[in-house]
Amino acid sequence: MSHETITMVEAVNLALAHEMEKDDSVVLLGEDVGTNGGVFRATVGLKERFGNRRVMDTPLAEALIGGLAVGMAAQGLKPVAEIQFMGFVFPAMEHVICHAARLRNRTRSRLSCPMVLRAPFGGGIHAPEHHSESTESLFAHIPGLRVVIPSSPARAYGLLLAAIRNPDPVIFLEPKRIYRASKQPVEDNGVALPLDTCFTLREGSDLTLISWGAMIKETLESAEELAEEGISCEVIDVATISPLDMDTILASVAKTGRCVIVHEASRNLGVGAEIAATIAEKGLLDLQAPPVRVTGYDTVMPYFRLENHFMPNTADIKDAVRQTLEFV
Amino acid sequence: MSHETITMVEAVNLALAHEMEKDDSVVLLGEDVGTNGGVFRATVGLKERFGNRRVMDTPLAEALIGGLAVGMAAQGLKPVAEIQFMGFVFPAMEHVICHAARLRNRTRSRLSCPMVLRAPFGGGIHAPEHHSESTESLFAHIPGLRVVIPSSPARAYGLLLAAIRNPDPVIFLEPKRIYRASKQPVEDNGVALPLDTCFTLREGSDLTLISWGAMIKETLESAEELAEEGISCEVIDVATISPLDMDTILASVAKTGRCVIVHEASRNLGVGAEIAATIAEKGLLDLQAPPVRVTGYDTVMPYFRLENHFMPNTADIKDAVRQTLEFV
Amino acid sequence: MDTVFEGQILFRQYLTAQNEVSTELPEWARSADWLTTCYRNMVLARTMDNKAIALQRTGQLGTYASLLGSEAIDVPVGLLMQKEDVLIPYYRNHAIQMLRGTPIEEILLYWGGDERGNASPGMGEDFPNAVPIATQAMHACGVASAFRIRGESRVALTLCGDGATSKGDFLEALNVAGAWQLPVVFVVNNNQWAISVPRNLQSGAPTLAQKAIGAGIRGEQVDGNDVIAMREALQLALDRARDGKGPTLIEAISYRLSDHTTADDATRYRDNDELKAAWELEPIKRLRTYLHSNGWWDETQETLWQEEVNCMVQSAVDAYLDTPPQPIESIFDHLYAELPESLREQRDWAMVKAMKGGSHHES
Amino acid sequence: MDTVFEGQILFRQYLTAQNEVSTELPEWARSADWLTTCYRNMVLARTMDNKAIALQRTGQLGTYASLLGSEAIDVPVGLLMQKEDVLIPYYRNHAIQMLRGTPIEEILLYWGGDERGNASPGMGEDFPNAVPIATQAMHACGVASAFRIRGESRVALTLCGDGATSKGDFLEALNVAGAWQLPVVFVVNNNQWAISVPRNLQSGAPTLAQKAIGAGIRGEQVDGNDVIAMREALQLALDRARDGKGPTLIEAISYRLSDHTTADDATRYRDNDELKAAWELEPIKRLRTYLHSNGWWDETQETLWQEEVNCMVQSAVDAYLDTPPQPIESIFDHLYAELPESLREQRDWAMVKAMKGGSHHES
Ligand SMILES: Cc1ncc(C[n+]2csc(CCOP(=O)(O)OP(=O)(O)O)c2C)c(N)n1
Ligand SMILES: Cc1ncc(C[n+]2csc(CCOP(=O)(O)OP(=O)(O)O)c2C)c(N)n1
Ligand SMILES: [Mg+2]
Ligand SMILES: [Mg+2]
Repeated sequence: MSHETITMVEAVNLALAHEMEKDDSVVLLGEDVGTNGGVFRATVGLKERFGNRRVMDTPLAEALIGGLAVGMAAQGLKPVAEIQFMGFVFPAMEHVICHAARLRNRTRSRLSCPMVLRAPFGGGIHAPEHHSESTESLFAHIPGLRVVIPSSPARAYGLLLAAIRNPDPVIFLEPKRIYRASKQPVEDNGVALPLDTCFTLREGSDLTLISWGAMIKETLESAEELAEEGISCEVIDVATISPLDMDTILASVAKTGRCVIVHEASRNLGVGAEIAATIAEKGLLDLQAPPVRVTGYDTVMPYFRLENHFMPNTADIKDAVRQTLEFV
Repeated sequence: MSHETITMVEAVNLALAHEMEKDDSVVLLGEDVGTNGGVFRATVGLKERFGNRRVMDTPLAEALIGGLAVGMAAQGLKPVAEIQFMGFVFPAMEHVICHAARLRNRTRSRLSCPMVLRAPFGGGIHAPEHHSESTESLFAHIPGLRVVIPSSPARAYGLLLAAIRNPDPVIFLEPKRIYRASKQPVEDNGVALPLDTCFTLREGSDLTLISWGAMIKETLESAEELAEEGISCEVIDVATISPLDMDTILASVAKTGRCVIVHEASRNLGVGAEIAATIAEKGLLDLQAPPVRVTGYDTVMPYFRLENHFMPNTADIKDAVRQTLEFV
Repeated sequence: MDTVFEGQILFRQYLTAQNEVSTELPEWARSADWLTTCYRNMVLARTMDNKAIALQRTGQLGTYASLLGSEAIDVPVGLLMQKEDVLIPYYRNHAIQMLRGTPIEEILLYWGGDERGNASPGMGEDFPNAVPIATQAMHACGVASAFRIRGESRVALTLCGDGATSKGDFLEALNVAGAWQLPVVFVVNNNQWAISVPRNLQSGAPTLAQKAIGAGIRGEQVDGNDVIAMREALQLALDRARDGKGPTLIEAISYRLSDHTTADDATRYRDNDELKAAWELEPIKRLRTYLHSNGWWDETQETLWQEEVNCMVQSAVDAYLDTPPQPIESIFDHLYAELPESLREQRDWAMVKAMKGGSHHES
Repeated sequence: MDTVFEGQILFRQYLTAQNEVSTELPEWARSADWLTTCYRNMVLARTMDNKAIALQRTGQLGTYASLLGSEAIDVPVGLLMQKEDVLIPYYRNHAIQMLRGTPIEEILLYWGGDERGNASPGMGEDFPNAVPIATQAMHACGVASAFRIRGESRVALTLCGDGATSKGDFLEALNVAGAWQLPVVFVVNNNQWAISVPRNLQSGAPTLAQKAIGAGIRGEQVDGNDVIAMREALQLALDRARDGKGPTLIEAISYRLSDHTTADDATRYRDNDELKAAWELEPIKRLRTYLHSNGWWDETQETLWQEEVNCMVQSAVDAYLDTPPQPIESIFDHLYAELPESLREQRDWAMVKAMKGGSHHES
């Protein structure tokens, strides 16, 4: 059993290979996923290993990728479809929203749709337009879907295994800014992580920091730096964006009394809105300060020359934490 | 100047006719909008009056409807495109999100996209699957768009005029359950309503009821019935869902100290989430009780035999109000 | 300039509306067997259709899409597909669903606004009706891909209307079917109208079958009121697909003799003379005339069969009307394989509200 | 069975890679004028392209899509379109943009991650680059519709790659262009690859031009390395569109001599022999040989022109590198015609953060 120190994108590859090896019904499809191994190399080597029946380069059409996956999944395959960048997922929305999310419900479970739609997302790699958005919120609003976002190699491995094994459609979003940002030992043991629970990455008593995806990096760094100032932050990686495990979050806020939510997506109706609203609704009496959101602006993601202005950084997070702690 | 008592769908027709008469650059396109006058008759008579160059029955393709509108709008036309039911808008998402919402920003205002995308939406008319959803939230999350929802014939007339005249793309969602639910005198005076402000429909002191679209009906009825119990509710019709006028809402909540948000869409990341989150963030100290949301469930809109279970009704609203008032 | 591609579209017809044989008949059409079976089912389909419309008019069914005028397309499809094949229908294919094993009462249940209408075990692996236009064409390619991946000799057959051929989904599906040589058959019911939009506004192409040419696959045009032509075209397409010889697009020329749905009023946009002319071509009369002229069917049989069919349909209607609604929790229980913890509270509320005294109680 | 449709696709070529005339030359190709202009601009385009790649390699430009191998398609398009026509490009058409009036420094600005690269007044009403594949084909139809609605004699011309022809947008656009007989020209740069996906995996159709047949419009295949063929095909298509005779699809056969973009490494998936063979067909050498053999161009001219072009490009690069970034508030100020009140606070924060000492200050 390998136990290598690998990057997140390698962990994605490892999970795919593991599950394809174990389960013949797992198949891959997407643009450039075959010979090229994906533009980020997430599927590298898999066509060679599992053949072009199971690793399919599709024609250039995202609606088709979504539609094919639905058809395959209804037949009991477990398609893992790649959208090359999340900014190109929109043509597939009709199949995701009207079909994938509903096939089980529509047929009272006669048919189901065990598919995974993977897409790299988020900014920070100086990519062209449409290659940097974070629109997880659009999927999270849709009942019948699961939305999952890993923030480390190990969680990418375990959550992707869980997503593939899950009997329902999962939107699996990979924060590409941290695809290769760090390495971690990941044991290829086939152990999946749960899809219904947030991960508490750091315990703390003064304030709860809530985030996911690439921003976990800045969030953890902020917590570390704040600790040096004597501020104790709990850090929660939401990871399973939808359905959302509010219990873990509410319990943490009940303990700390304060929270800051950090995400890269635009603020208006970003996933932070739901978290803050639910905290207000169910945890109002616990709150010693307003739930604050540190997010991207409600603007279009700027072209890369200005993109760093759009994305929250540790200074922003620490400012928000201090401000929240000063609230009386 | 006519001053007729008309339904909401007639008010839509009146506004379209008014603006087409006044401004040659206003054109209509969509499925069945021509000879048939739209499946709800919103465009009835307009092809006869303005000719088939300005009222275009398109081939059956929503991506095309979105894409054509973007192309026309970039040329300085003011296309008003109809999506037959909001449940069929998804193929047009790429054009709305990647192009309509961005053309001005992308070209630093060299080009712009003064289009309106109209779609009937919402449940309650016992329609087939996909004919009853409320997914306004998906558009409201997208920077660069405006999302507008009228709740009466007069507001439909004034807001649609404003939407057409607005130099940027507007998603104009028409709550079809109240298309013909009531009549109102509407003067065809060409006066537009503002697109950046909520409408306070009823003043009150105990609690703020916040809603939009068809649910305004139940919300107002609830306020009326609660008044008989001695409970004084302020009722705000959000109407301009995005960009959102939080000032009016925050001022009202500052006054009443309590609020209930009512919408038909699913709860998770429905527009109510943003409203509640912002109230918690900016008005925490004003709150005497948690901001409560009365919404559709986080399930697929059921087929019509069960749809009434999905949609909030006056009993639900009144319960939530009473519960909020009892909170101490 | 070199010619780098040449293609053509043929029109298949054997039996004209005037009961003339326009092409030499295939052997099987010279005996009663299949044709009378086909006829019986067409009559059954139309009877079911009439009944459904009547139910809708009396408030006992939701908006309903009539199959009137599609009988010679759908009944052959239903008879010729193998059980192990998969049907990926659109919303006008009740006759096929019935022939493949869905009880009529469950078909009615669907149109009565109840998801259980898509849950009949009789449907096997068939897809439920596709409401979003043309999306099913892609699902068919996904299903066909699954067959190919697993090396199975099965065929995915999907249908759509003329309007649907304008939508990207249909065109992307044709293209992948060609690129991957999938075992799929596309049947376009070209009934000349997409709600109020006539065929000529949908596309500048003189035939819809030639969309196959754009995708590099086989395409042909067929008289969709002629069951003999439909059987020939379908059998060839199904056999080819099953034998790994690739996909086919069949454009079946028919006419929507009904309103688009019961929510539509075609007199607003459609000329009555056109409708009258179309009735002259309609499939049931055409087949009956042929059967009569061969002595394979007579008035007595007609009367007896119509009575039998009426009974079948009526008892299905009774069963449908007797079906109590689903409990409210059903809207939660099929959303995911397992109810997420976060939805438990909402499910509980919903059940409480549906109880006597609750805000959503329906007596 | 009656034939209800017949169609064919012709291949247009005048000048082979061996400098042979394969079809009788048009009159205009017997004089130097247009062809040398064309040649000069092709050299300029390639020089600009090389420079852009060098800038990217040294960290002074973002991911860049090379035009290498498209010169004989794009330069004729740029020369033949009228100023009042509208270009709706994809992301590989820098040469056309330059010829229509966008300064090279603004083209670089775009690839340097700055929206002002789409704002050049030189672009007139032209669309900015389309990043989401094939969406531009529909915008072109919208633009062409606007011309038709206003009764203007203008043409919308749009380009895309071979991969893009698989996407619904392209196919829906062809279809509406046919149904509405729009004044639009579609040019497919079939450079044989869509990133790593070869042409034959994109579609089972032997030509991409035959997608026109599916939509009922004119289509032809052209040698996209032969500027004479490109001019003939384009002029005919533009004239027809302008004269109300309907749309055309031109499939220009070329080869992507570069990596897909600077972020790509084609050696991972592409055979080097194939690339070598493609270089034998490349357009600049072909045209230069023809010009030389007619005595219309010589080595001295070549050297002088290359020097001139180097200067032009270098001064554009200097201007580009000297352009300071936009102020942060620009991301708010072009979002809507007028800043919504609700965004004022965010805009203020953003400005404060960008100031010295702010969390987002960049020195
Ligand atoms: C994506 C989508 N857009 C619009 C509709 C609304 N709609 C339902 S049927 C129909 C016309 C379909 O015409 P056609 O494809 O010819 O099939 P027919 O109903 O005539 O058999 C339309 C526009 C829909 N169901 N889905
Ligand atoms: C909708 C969409 N999907 C995917 C991509 C990513 N992508 C960019 S270019 C490309 C290949 C395009 O190939 P082709 O159309 O042949 O044009 P070429 O680049 O070869 O000129 C892909 C898949 C995109 N930009 N947009
Ligand atoms: Mg039709
Ligand atoms: Mg290409």
